Parts: sequence; structure tokens; C-alpha cells
Amino acid sequence: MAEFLLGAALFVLAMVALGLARVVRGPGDAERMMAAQLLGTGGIAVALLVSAATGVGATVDVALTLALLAAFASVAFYKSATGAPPDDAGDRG
Amino acid sequence: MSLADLFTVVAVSAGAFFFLAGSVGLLRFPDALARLHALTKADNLGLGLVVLGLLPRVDGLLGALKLVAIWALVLLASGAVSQLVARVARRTGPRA
Amino acid sequence: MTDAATLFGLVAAALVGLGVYALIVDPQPLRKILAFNVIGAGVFVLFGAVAHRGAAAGWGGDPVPQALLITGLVVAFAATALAVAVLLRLHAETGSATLAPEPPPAAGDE
Amino acid sequence: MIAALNAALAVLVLALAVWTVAARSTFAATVGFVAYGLVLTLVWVQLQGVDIALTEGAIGGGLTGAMLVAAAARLRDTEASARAERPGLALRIAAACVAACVTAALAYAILALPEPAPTLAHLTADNIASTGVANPITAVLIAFRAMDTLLEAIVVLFAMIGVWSLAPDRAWGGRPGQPHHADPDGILAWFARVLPPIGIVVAIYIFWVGADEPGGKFQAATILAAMWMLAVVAGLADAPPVSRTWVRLALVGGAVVFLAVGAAGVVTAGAFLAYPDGYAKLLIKLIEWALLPSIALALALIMAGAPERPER
Repeated sequence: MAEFLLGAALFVLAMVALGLARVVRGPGDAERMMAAQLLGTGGIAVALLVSAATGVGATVDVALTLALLAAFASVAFYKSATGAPPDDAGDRG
Repeated sequence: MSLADLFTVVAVSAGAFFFLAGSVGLLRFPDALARLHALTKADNLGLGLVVLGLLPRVDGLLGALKLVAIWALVLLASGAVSQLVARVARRTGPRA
Repeated sequence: MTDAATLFGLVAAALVGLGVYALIVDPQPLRKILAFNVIGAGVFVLFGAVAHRGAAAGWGGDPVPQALLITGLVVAFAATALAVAVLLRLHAETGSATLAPEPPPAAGDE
Repeated sequence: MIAALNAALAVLVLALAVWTVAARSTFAATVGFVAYGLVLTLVWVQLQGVDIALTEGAIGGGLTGAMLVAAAARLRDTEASARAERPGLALRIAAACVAACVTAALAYAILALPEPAPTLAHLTADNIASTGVANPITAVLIAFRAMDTLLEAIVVLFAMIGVWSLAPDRAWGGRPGQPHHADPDGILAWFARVLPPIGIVVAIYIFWVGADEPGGKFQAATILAAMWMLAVVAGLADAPPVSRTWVRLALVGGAVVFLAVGAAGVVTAGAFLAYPDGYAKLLIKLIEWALLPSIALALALIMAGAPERPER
């Protein structure tokens, strides 16, 4: 069973890598912003699978931190992306 | 292969499939909004199924609740962030 | 080659080399700071790989270097923040973020 | 299968590092760097350094990335001119040689490490009982090598003073960073109202669990700083003027308590930073509770940047 979980983690990591190849190169900043979200979701799945496979419970806390910080990085990307509204406009955010 | 293990294998495999669907969507879809759609929905469902699959393997109710809490947090974050990404995509993307 | 410590040790060596190359070649100061962080992370992974080799007494790694690593990560963040602050002030004062002694004709001076 | 996962992580980390270095636009490079930081978190999980995975994820991926991407946005207008100064082929080849030598030297060092790996784990295990905490890394951080943590808390303070010293005279004592506005009933403002309370609960949990499980004050302080920055970026909170006395007292509070306990150690336990036996766990808790707010505030103010706006 641990082998299966690690295999699944490897598969999810491969999918994340595939998605990253597209997202990081993406034509616009919008695609690039998805990188933090993609890694947030995929990275958490890998961390949870590894935690279940190796029995190290603390890795679940790593997934918890990743969830919070990937969201924070995405917001930071939003504020800095070319399409984000200039601050003083106070758009219909 | 107890019932719980079988459940884990099936759920985690389904989760992995949705990660595959999300990545294929990211690669194949024409514009940013469609890619965002694929990424946010498929990957979150994939994570949800993985969490579902891991529930029987976690010791105690609190561990299970923590996994579900992580998934709920990712849902909350993805929901909000994807709208922000969509706004950037709409502003900078080709005028549809 | 297959055990994690040696593998990630070699990966760390490659990361440090990559960062050194970018630090020298990239003209933009912000990219130099980015390259410096790539080097820093590489050094920390090297340190962590060595700590992992010293796993004993029921722990996954030697706790002493791992504790120093955590301190190092925080200080590396503080140093990067200082470098970015200096760069932003240089940009606020001179309008350009170039390290070239006399700004090349391309840079318009506000 | 673990070796395959490690190999995949290694390839992904190297690919992201190459992308961070090679990307044309700085925004793309910073995105690569944040992804690099988040994948490194998984590398630390594979290297059995879960405490470091927590720290790397919070600092490497989150705070550093956010700061660099914000700086990239502010420096966007200088990108074109700066890129015009790309060095010639000769310098590039020389740099590649230097980099290759560095990599070769490090790789040789890794492969030539002594076979019975020297370790301090046994020493830590023998003496950990006296500290009263079960997490070896917390024991090392606060008890066995308390001096490092004390100096590190002071170094963070010095870095912040360095950032403050970059303020123009007219803005001295004012509010750090740019003003942020967002539509009060928009998505960003809603998200910045919902996430920080969850983040605070998670930070306190990770701080509390740090005594016996991976976690601790640095990871918790980083999450608190990130949540505060989220509120600032969404325009819900604003950086306090640096001239406020409560800000300065809160900043030095952690280090002062640490020094006080250290000095008290001279009297009660015979050496600076020595803990009288039996009181170790209590004093460690006291130091950790004092350091948490100070480091969180210091990290947040460092991220906010040099004071730029007068204190109206």
C-alpha cells in the first residue's frame, strides 16, 4: 500500500511538472499567476500522500502551511501582475 | 487487500486521474480563462479525492478532520484566487 | 546514488553552480538578488543533505545542523529584504536600477 | 519508489532553477522562484527535515517570493534598459567555467564525505531529557545552541533597522511601503478578511506543537507575518508609523526577554544562557512566547519595506 501511495505521489508530481511547464512559460501573466495555485494544490496532494506512505504525521502540517502560503503568494502575484488594477483606482475588486 | 485499502486505492486513483485531467486541460485549452477553469476545478477535485482516499489511513478523528480542513482551506483559497487570476486574464488577455 | 542524501547533495551542487552563473551574467540587480537566493537555497539543501546523512537516535536527521538551517533561512530572508530595500531606494533616487557606472544611452533619465 | 520520487523532485527543482535563471521577464523569473521554493519544501520532506520544510515553505516560497514579485512590479520600467546591458560571450563563457568549477568542487565534496557520517544526534539524544521538550530541533534552538537563536533574533532586528535606515529624510518615522487600496467589498478584501483568522489559528497551532513535534516560533512567526501582509495588501490594515513606541517596544521585547533569561542563568545556573535544572521547560516556553510576536512583527515590517509615507 505504501508503494501505491508513493506511486500516486510520483504521478501527481509529474502532473504538476507538466502543468508548470505550461504555466510558467504561459503567454500572459495570468497563466504565470496560476503557478502558485497549481503547486499549492499539487504540492499538498504529494505531501499528504508521502505523509500517509511514510507515516510521518508532521508532513500534514507542511501541507497545511503550503495551503496558506501558496494562497498568499498568489495574492502577491495578483498585486504585481500587469493586469492588476493600479492601486489608486480602487476598482470593483 | 482489506476493504479500507481498496477504498483508498480507488479514491486516490480517481484523484490522480483528475490531476491528469487538470494538467491536460492546462496544456490543451486555448486561452487563459479556460486554462484557469481546468486548473481550479480539476485539481481541487483531485485533491479532494486524494484526501477522501487517505481518510481511513489517518489515525483518529482529529487527523481526519485536519485533512478535511486542509482541503477546505485549499478550496477557499483557490476559489478566491482564481477570481483574481480571471480578472488579470480578462484585462490583459486578447479581447474575446 | 540512489539514497536521498547523495542525490540531493549533487542537486544542491548544481543549484549553487547555476546561481553563481546567473549572479555573474545577469545585468539586472533584482535578477542578481534572485540568483543569490537560488545559491542560498542550494547551500541550504547541501547542508540538509549532510544533516540527513547523520540521521541517528531515531531521528530523520542530525538535529544540530537542521536547527542552524532554520536560523539560516530566516537570516537569508532578512538579507534579501535588505538588498531589495537598497535596490528600491536606488530606483527611487535615480529612476533607473542599473549598476553600470554611466547609464547606457538607452536609459532615459527622468 | 521513494528513489523515483526523489529523482522526480530533483529534476523538477533543477528545471525550476534553470527557468528562474533563464526567464526573460523578471515576473516570470520570480514565479519560477516561488515554484522553486514550494518544490524545495517537498525536497525537505524527503530529506526528513520536516521542521525545515515548514520554514522553507513559509519563507522561501511565501515571504521571499512575495517581496521579490512586488519589487519586480515596482522596477518593471527599468527592465528594458537593464536588459540592454547583457554581457558579451566572453564573460558568459568565463562565468560558465567558474560555475562549473564550483559545482564540481561541491559535488566532489559530497561524494567524498566520510562513510560513518559524523553526527551530533546521539549527543542531543542523551541530553534532551533535561530540556523538557521532545522536538530535538527546538531543544537545539533554544537550549543547546541558544546563543545562535539569540543572535539570529538580533540579526533580524538589525536587518529591519537597515531597511528603515533607507528611508528618505522627509519620510523618516512614517509608514513603510506603498499605500494599498482595494475595493472594500471585492474578492481580495473578502479573502483578506477570511484567511488571516485561519492563518492565526494555524500559526498558534504550529507554534504550540513545536515543543514536541516539528514546528516552532520561526515557522509560526512567518505565517503571522504573511497573514498580516495579506491584510495590508488588501487595504484592510496599514503599516504602523515606525516612530510609534509600541512598535519599537514590541520589536525588542523578544530579544530583551531572551537576554534577561540568559543573564539570570549566570546567577542561577552558573553560565550565560544556562537554565537552572527543573526550570528549563518553563524558561524555554517563556522565551518562545516572547520571541514569537517580536519576530513576527520584525519579519512583517521588513517585508513592508523602508518608510515612504509621512505619518499623517
